[in-house]
Amino acid sequence: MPILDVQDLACRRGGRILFAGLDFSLSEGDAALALGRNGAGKSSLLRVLAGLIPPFTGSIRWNGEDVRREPYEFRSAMRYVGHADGLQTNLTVIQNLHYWAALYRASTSRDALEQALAAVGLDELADLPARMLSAGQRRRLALARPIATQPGGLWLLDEPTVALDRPSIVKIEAAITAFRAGGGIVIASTNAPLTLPNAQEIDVAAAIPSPEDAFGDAFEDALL
Amino acid sequence: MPILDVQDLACRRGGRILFAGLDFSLSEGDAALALGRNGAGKSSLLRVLAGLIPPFTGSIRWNGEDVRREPYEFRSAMRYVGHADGLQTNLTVIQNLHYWAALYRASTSRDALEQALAAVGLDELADLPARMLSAGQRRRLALARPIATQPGGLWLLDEPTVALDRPSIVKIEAAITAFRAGGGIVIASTNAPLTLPNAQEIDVAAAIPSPEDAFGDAFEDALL
Amino acid sequence: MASPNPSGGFWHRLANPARFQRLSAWLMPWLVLITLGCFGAGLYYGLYASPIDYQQKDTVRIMYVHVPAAWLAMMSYSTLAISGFVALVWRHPLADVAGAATAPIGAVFTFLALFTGAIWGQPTWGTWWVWDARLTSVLILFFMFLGYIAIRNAFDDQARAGRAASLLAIVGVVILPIIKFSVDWWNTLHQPASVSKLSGSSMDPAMLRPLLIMAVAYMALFGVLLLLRMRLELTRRRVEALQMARAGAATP
Amino acid sequence: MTAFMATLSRDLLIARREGGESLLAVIFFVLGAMLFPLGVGPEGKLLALMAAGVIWVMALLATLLALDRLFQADWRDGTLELMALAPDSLTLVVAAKCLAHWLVTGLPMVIAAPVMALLLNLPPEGWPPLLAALLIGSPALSFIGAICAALIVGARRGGVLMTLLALPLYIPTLIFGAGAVQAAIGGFDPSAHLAALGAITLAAIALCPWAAAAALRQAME
Amino acid sequence: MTAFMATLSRDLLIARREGGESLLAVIFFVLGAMLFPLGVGPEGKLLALMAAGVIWVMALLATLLALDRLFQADWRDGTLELMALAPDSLTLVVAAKCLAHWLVTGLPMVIAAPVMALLLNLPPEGWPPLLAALLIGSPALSFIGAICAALIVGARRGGVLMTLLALPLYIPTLIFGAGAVQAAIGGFDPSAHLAALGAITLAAIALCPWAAAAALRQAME
Ligand code: HEM
Ligand SMILES: Nc1ncnc2c1ncn2[C@@H]1O[C@H](COP(=O)(O)OP(=O)(O)OP(=O)(O)O)[C@@H](O)[C@H]1O
Ligand SMILES: Nc1ncnc2c1ncn2[C@@H]1O[C@H](COP(=O)(O)OP(=O)(O)OP(=O)(O)O)[C@@H](O)[C@H]1O
Ligand SMILES: [Mg+2]
Ligand SMILES: [Mg+2]
Repeated sequence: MPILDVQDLACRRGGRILFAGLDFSLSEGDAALALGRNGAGKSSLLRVLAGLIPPFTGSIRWNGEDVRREPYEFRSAMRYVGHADGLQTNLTVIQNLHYWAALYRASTSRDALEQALAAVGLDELADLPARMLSAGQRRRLALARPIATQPGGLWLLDEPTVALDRPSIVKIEAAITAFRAGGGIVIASTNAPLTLPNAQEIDVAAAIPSPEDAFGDAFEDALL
Repeated sequence: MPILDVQDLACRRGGRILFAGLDFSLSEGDAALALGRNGAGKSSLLRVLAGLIPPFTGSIRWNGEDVRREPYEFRSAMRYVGHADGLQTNLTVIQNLHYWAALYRASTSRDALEQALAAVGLDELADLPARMLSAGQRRRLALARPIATQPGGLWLLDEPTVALDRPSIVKIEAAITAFRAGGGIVIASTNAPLTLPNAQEIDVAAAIPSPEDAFGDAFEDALL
Repeated sequence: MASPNPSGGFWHRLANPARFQRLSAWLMPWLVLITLGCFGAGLYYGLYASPIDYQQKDTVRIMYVHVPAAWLAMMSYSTLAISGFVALVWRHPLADVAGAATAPIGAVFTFLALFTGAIWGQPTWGTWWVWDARLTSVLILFFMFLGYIAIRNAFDDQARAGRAASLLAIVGVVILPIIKFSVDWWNTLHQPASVSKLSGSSMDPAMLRPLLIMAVAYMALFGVLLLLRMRLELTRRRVEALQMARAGAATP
Repeated sequence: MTAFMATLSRDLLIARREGGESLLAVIFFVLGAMLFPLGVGPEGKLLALMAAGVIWVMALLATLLALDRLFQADWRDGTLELMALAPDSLTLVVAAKCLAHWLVTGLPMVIAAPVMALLLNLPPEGWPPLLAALLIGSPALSFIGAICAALIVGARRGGVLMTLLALPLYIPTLIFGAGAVQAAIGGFDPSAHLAALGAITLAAIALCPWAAAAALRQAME
Repeated sequence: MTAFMATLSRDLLIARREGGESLLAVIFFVLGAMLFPLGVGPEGKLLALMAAGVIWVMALLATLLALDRLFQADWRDGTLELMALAPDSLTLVVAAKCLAHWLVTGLPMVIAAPVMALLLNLPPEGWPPLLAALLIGSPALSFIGAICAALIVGARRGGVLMTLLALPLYIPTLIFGAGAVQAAIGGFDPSAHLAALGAITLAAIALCPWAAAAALRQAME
């Protein structure tokens, strides 16, 4: 039985249907890659799945429950890493991670946090203010967030490897593999190199409807 | 005789020497690629060359003149495209380009501007507000700036192809080739794919000095 | 490879932090001695062995705390502006450090002048505060110190903060003559009579002597605090730079 | 409550890390009040009549200036999304942020109020009601302002827009706050005014975090 | 001069595109002044005494609020770098931006001043000097404020910091501006005050763009 089940999903932004009729379902250990050219709607898809944007049509079910009706269980299981890293630059690396762990009701012990930092290769920089990190290091700290706070469930990663150099990408891929081995589900969007073995591909561009399909009878409505 | 002549260039930022002892010179039609890992100082090198950051040591000569002493001629010839695109999102695509052309004393005729837009594949979007552009389209508009305003001289392009998809990259490469054929000089930094035939490679990372070399006697000074 | 050290010269050799640290370490005990000695003498003469004013009684003794504080407040701002100028024009690293170190000291002296002035105002004028041109201008000076401190803290990038603060200090100098002439522009209701009466050569030498001793004491105290804070700031920057280098050097 | 406590301590930690930045609002509070004697003239009597009103208006404006960025930074760097997606309700997080904001700007303003009273020549009988009114009323300023701060998240010109939205909402607080002081100076009992202020603050604490959280969810769509 | 004209027309075009946003400052100007009758009480005589001072203080604050973003947006999106690297001097570009700012905020404020005078019960003999003083003095506010706006480019907390830096520099303008009105009301000739204001404005126009350009170059390093 699939854990995450998406049916007939459509998204409208800025008065335009980005994609419509998207169906897919994922079971424990599965992964999916959202593909499509710039502006196709990959980020929008992840934000809809996370619950930041309400879907235009369609449903998202987690363990059979509609996530908009029963958000608590879904939110406890889901971790989203967006374009923005979400760092407070005046706090140290570990203070940032500490806050996230507290917010997501995970263990805030120094050990647990340092383990997550080690997984992304930041353990040596734990006590530096985040403002001193380079772009790639910041991205890795953002990726330490799901690692530190997630017992299992769903990761939504928007361009996780942007700004990363090769060795860091390998580290992140290893963390994802470990997470999937523990039953986790991963959905990532990417233009940059990222290898997810056996990943289902969601072609967001293909789901862009032709104007008639997109708007249909609701042409006038959809333009509003 | 080289048009651009860089001698013993060093850059210090945030209390750290990023690179030192950089020498290179470029003649008409030449190109150079700045290489190095994240945080090596590629962007900093381009900013120093553009004149946004004063060099810590060393000299930059344009047609034999020190660019810091005689900035006017150099600025008239040089075009810089940084990380930031420099778009005013409330103006249309062509209004943005119009302002730049006026600022850089180039032709502001609609024809000239549309030609530059065509070179980056944005001619159809000329009258769209820039806020409606996707990340890749914004980048292309930024790259239309040197094309629209440049009679010949020097382009400094910081990661020109970031966020671009394949067809756009080809367009930009064609524009660069045409510029070089007309005697222009191009210096680009990049992590993403970009092919510049016969480009000299500047390895910024290699020019990172060891701490003793970097600081030498002036260790204490350099820390400030 | 040429040394990244820009060309030397006396001032630049002084500006070498290591040399500065040595020099200041040598200077410090002397300054502390002068401070303690002058404060002891000044306070003895000022609070005990000087005549009382026939009008103000003992409250006149506030003068020995108040007037040097006001002088030092203005001197601190000059220091701030000069170090800002040197830091911007010649890019002297130590000048920037000096500015950063001076500002809080200046703010404290200015506050002291305001505070003691207010305490003095209560018995003499019957009010803690009046909107007299001189009082107002000192209050503005206080806010200018705060502005300098605030802009130094407002940036993530230290060097940028230093440049902005230096420029602010220089722009602020424009206001010093304005403050001076505001007395003429702004016809004040409460011109403090006691100030003009006591000022200048008309002052009793028995009061002038402790006042001057106290002024020297304040100046030496300023020196001690400045050197201390500069050393502190240098150390802080060194730590920051080493941290920065570590962040830059950390490879995955 | 974990989210509440975690956010509260985080925001206080950030305020400490940023040094005196949160004190800027207090400085503005005092500096702004200084402008009035310069503009109106230094007459003590006139100042005394204006004092209560000026102090309260400056408290309003100072709170607004500091509130401007209450959510802006968290929104820009993406933290707000993380807060919204946390299992606990966003309302709790918002309440924690409002409380932290009051602790670092509202409370120092109450403490600085005697300086203002001194500078503006407020009569002695006005002092206790001024302090009481500011202590009771300033949380309402932070909490009500949070709604507006949430509404302007992502707007191009935050500061001015914020002021425009919030000032009308602040008017009851202003009237009762300044009214308490004026009453006391005029020889009346200020307790009715203070009670009204208390009611406003309680209502603001109960309702505003919820409304602000709703506004923030809109901002992230 | 191309750079000057191009920047001026660009900034005015943007202001038009952004719709009423530039008018927010004027609305704040009026709205803020409206708070005083609420805080101080509605007595006509007291208001008349305060009016000149309050109007000028609000003009200061409104200018500051709008100035906050004078360079911030151009800096954030990279336009400022392009301006600095253009062949023409950055000083010209900055002067054009200041002028555009004054045209969209200062000038409307002068036009709105009669409304304020009415609301605050300013005596009739104060009206002409009020308008004259605002017309002569408000460019100084835009140009002096531009230095501070340039200094805080990239700072973590623009708005409040800006106020702290600029208000001390605004004090002479405030004193002469309000002084002109007070003099006229008191039966004196305000022309000395107006002449001083004019001198301040001329000096500001001559020096400030240069200082602001220097500050901006620092910001981009
Ligand atoms: C908060 C209130 C006050 C402030 C801000 C203040 C400020 C100053 C300043 C800046 C000076 C140095 C002037 C100069 O050297 O040019 C000064 C000097 C002086 N002040 Fe005050 N003052 C205050 C209150 C008072 C009061 C209440 C008195 C006495 C009644 C007083 C008596 C003096 C005297 C005697 C001098 C020395 C005069 C001279 O050197 O010419 N001050 N004060
Ligand atoms: N806040 C918004 N309001 C309206 N339209 C938006 C908004 N954000 C994005 N869009 C539009 O939605 C479309 C899809 O954007 P999205 O960010 O999802 O693309 P993407 O596939 O992630 O592209 P990229 O490869 O650049 O990340 C774009 O065409 C964009 O113009
Ligand atoms: N404004 C600044 N102040 C101080 N240090 C800075 C500043 N900007 C960048 N740095 C530091 O300078 C170093 C080089 O930065 P730069 O942006 O030049 O790198 P880069 O080679 O372009 O990297 P990337 O591949 O990420 O673009 C980094 O380590 C960074 O920490
Ligand atoms: Mg995306
Ligand atoms: Mg770079």
